[in-house]
Amino acid sequence: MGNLIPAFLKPESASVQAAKVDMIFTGLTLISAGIVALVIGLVVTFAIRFRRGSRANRGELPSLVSSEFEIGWTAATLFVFLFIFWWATSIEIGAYSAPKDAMEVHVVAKQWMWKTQSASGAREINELHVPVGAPVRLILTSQDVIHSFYIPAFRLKRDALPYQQTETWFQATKTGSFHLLCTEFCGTDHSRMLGRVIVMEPQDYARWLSAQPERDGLAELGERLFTARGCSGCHDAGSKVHAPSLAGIWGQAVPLEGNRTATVDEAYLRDSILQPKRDVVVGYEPIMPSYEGLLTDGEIQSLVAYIRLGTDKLDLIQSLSLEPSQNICAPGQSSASPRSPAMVPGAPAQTPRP
Amino acid sequence: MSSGATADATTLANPRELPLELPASYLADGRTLLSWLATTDHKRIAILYAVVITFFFFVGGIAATLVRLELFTPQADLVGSDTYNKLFSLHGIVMVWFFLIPSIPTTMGNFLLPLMIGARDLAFPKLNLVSWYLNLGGGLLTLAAVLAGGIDTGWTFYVPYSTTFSNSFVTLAVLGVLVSGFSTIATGVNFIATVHYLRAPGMTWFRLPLFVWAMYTTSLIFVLATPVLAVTLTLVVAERSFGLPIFDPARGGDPILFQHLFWFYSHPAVYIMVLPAMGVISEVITCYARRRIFGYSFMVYALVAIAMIGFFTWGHHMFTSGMSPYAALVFSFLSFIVAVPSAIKVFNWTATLYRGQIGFESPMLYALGFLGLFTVGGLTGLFLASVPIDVHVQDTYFVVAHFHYIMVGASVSAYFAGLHFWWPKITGRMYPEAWARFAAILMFFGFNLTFFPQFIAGYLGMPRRYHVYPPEFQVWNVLSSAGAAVLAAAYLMPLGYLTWSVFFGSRAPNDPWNASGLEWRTTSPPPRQNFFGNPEVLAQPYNYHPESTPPIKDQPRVPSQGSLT
Amino acid sequence: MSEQRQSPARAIWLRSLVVWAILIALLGLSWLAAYGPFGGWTVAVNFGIAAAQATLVAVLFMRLNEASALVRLAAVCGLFWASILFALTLSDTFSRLANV
Amino acid sequence: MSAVGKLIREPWDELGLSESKAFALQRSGATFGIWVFIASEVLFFGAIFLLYAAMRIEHADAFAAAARETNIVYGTLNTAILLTSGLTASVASRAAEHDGLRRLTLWCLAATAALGLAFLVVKGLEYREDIEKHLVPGPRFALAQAPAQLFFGFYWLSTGVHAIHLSIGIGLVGRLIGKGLRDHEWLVGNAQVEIALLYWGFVDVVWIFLYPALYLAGRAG
Repeated sequence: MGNLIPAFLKPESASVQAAKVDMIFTGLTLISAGIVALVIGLVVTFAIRFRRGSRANRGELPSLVSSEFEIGWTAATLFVFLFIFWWATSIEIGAYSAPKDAMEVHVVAKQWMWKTQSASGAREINELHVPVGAPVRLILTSQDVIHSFYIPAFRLKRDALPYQQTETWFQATKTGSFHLLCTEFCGTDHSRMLGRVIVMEPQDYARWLSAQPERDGLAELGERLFTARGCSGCHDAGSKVHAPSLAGIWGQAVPLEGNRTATVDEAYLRDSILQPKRDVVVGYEPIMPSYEGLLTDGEIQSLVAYIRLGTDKLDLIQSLSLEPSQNICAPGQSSASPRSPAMVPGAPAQTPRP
Repeated sequence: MSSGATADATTLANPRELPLELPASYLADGRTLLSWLATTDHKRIAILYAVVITFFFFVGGIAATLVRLELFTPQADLVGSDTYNKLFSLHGIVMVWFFLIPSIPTTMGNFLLPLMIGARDLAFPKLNLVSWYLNLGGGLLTLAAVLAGGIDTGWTFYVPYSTTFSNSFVTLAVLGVLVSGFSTIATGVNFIATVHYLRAPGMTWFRLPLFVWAMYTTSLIFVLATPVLAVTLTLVVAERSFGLPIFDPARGGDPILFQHLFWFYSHPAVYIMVLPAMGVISEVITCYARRRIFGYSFMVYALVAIAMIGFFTWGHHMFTSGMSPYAALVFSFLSFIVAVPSAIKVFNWTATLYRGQIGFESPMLYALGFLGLFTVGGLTGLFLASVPIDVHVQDTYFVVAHFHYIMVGASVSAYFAGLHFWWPKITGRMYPEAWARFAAILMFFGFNLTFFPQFIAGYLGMPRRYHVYPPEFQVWNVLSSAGAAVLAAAYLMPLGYLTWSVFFGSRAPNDPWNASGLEWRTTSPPPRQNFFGNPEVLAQPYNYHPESTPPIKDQPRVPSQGSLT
Repeated sequence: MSEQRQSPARAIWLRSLVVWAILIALLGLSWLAAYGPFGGWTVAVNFGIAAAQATLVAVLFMRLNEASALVRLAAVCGLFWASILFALTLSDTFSRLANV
Repeated sequence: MSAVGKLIREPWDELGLSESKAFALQRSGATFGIWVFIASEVLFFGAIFLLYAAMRIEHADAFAAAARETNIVYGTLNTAILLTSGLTASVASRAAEHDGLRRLTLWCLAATAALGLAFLVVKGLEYREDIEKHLVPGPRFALAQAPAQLFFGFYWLSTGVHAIHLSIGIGLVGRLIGKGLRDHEWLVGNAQVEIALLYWGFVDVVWIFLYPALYLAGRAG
């Protein structure tokens, strides 16, 4: 049925959902065209035949044309409309929940850019690389106003709400580069909040992925700990406490008391956490308490991984860690109540807890 | 008075008898500015409204022209992004609240409702004047916001953009809309009480012209939907100006709640715009087809059903917003249901033409144009009611095209149909028919050229409210902008020839179209008291068939024309 | 004032005072109920009492009992449309919450 | 022109009816008009209460904690004041229909307006206390839970909107008193008395629902 519409009137169709939407769109267009042709045809016919002064019969209406007629076309339109509703809804329900094995991608919108992060760790701005044929589940949120994540070629759109999460999913069927647009008005550069979704063959995607900076999930955990255990209270850039910023210090040589220097590596960081008063950087007071016994080895590793990555690189994750109470659009963090599998997005993202 | 023709009480008096000892027309009833600004005459208030909404129509039109000019090319070349955002916001706010919503009800409704039911005035004439001042005040506040620097939220005022992030004059504009909302509620109360209490003897509910039914159902929406808008806007002001968090997501507020409240008003607001249009079209089509309306009672039920069910469907504006999927399906279902009565109306208008004596005067051309455009607009509504399609085209030019087909294609066409149809009654002058026909035809083609390409651009994925856009959409935008130029010319023409006719048009007889309604049974223009004597209604409306009884027991002798001096 | 003039005043006061006494009693009850051991039902009890008070005020103080059918219809219309607003909006809120 | 005749306004005076019939019809039309307006107001406050319901469902704990901070004594006192004003308003509205009860009508109108003012005074005292307790949403807000600020956003908004309505009511009743004092026959059977007092009754009803919403939540336990 999709072939009935000439190519230049059809947007590129590159996902499983797109084909279904196009089918019902075409069907509905045909039905509508039929109804429009019927109405306009009748109006034109009557207008010509019963124009003032023509010789057509103007007598009483035949007895058939009465309230039976009204009831007839009421029932007919109701039937047609309900049929369309059923058709559209069955497609919608069938496609609502993402497959269980879907690849997970977090999307954070802000004025006026898209930041994406896939479960494999790849982080991008205004771009999203995905393998063809694999279902991809998107978990969206926003850092400021409402945005809407729109990929026309996938017939996919979902608003990104501040402090809430929304979900949707797609499965690309074609490789190539596709528009990513913002469709909820979000301020000055709304129309420049554009991006690309690049669909690749799985092997190309694997190659692309391996070229990305390494991610093992430790750093993400470390970032949470960094906030949860109070490190950020002093070491954040905006903090009132006089403590060194840790952004970008990995591998640097830092000056210590007594004209010594130390290279920031795993051992130094570990010492600084457990015995902070030992090697204090010049210009800072030894005010940091020891975390001896308060952090496990694994947690220290995570913190080190986070600092190694750079504490300024990961605000993406921070923006995703919301209070559950503020989060009613989102699937919960844990202990989700049972849902109807037909209607609701798949199981929620289990975020590792410290 | 010596003419022999006056023996029959129901015929018109001889034109030469004009200086009868009868009241002057409402236009001649006082000539000072104060006699207009302090009037309680529904007809004069209608004129006051007409002046204000015509002004705002062209304000909104200029904004639209600039928007279309900017979109001629994909790049930004005429205005900056912030200016562009302010232009489309201005266009939306002004056109929705200061043109479309008051358009037919406050002008033709105000003028004709008492005339059509045989009343002397609305039930609360002072309140009617207060409504006009509120409407004007709201308009001036909004205009002040524009002159102060503009507002850039779009007409939807979505939070948290409008409350926290926008740096424009949101509060002022929102207050303007709020004040005009009170005006709308007052008008609604007035119309409802008038229809209930001031119908002439014999004017039963099922003898009311469909225009009156349309005004009545519109008023129901005025009264029951507008307060929710008032709350929504109050909350925006409270949050923006007084820091009272209601929707602030940082403190747990829920922006989707704002959308629920906003659309609880703004979806029925669409029916506020289109129900009066349906009323006008019913009057015009019957008159120029010389035919009783097909299925009168079904037409009434359809109006009531649209007004009722129209309240249940607002959620289809929010399918992609993160609303619960269960609620989305319920709203989708209800949206399909509300399309049924609209379809019935289209079929009934079409069937009214059958076996008629169809003439093609300019009001009828507008009305036939309405039929086509409303059908297209209504059917594309079904696309938007289907969740999967809506997910694709929501907030694209497809939606823009759809609602312009309803609001401009249908409502504005009907506005012009009604304006031309009742122009002789309102002003006592005839307009140049050839010009009027030319404008009607030009408007129809200009409209389709402007908005049909937007359906395609939208389906191809062009989002709305875009200042710059990907170049592959340019061809559709060029077509659309070209159409807008035609449309602008077509809208300017009535301004010209109707103004001309006020001064130079030939004098209008009382019933130039040989129409059947009660409003034609008095002079053109009518006197302050509307009628000569007390009208009494004897039959159904749309009495265009030779075999039926005369509908109205006529009054004493009516002068053949009102006094314009 | 004469006897005849007094009696309508007394009738007016008597009826209204009875209603007022019930209203004040309900107010006290509602206050107490707020501290009572009803658990989740406290909300229902409090708003139930409020609804009863509102009904009394609307019917007896605002004289819906004497009003024409048309006026009652207007009052019912307000409630009906408000209930639509509540039902459809809360259906969304609840089903979103249920998915958390 | 008779006393009744003076009160008939356009267009009710041109219906070709007798004076008393036209007056009754005008009154009935006015009563219907104000009820249509009240229906509109039901939607207005309905939307406000809907917000409350939705936000309370989403943040039950924070709302309970926040509602405990309101002053229940002031709240209950104000409810009692308004219920009593409802009594005087109702008596005034009925008494205004009797020729001989002008003094009673005037006294009851005065009592209604006075109780309305008393409500505003108590409300003012309560506002002062709330401000001292840092219950105004913002950076210095007293409670830790963020959604508690939503409750107080609602509190200030709803009580503010209600106070505006009540002030309009006091103005209307004050106008009736002024007109009634000047013109002895003006009050009798006048639709404006009934309209003002029906509006008053509605403002009463709004507060009846605000009371449990603002003051009674979260008190137990």
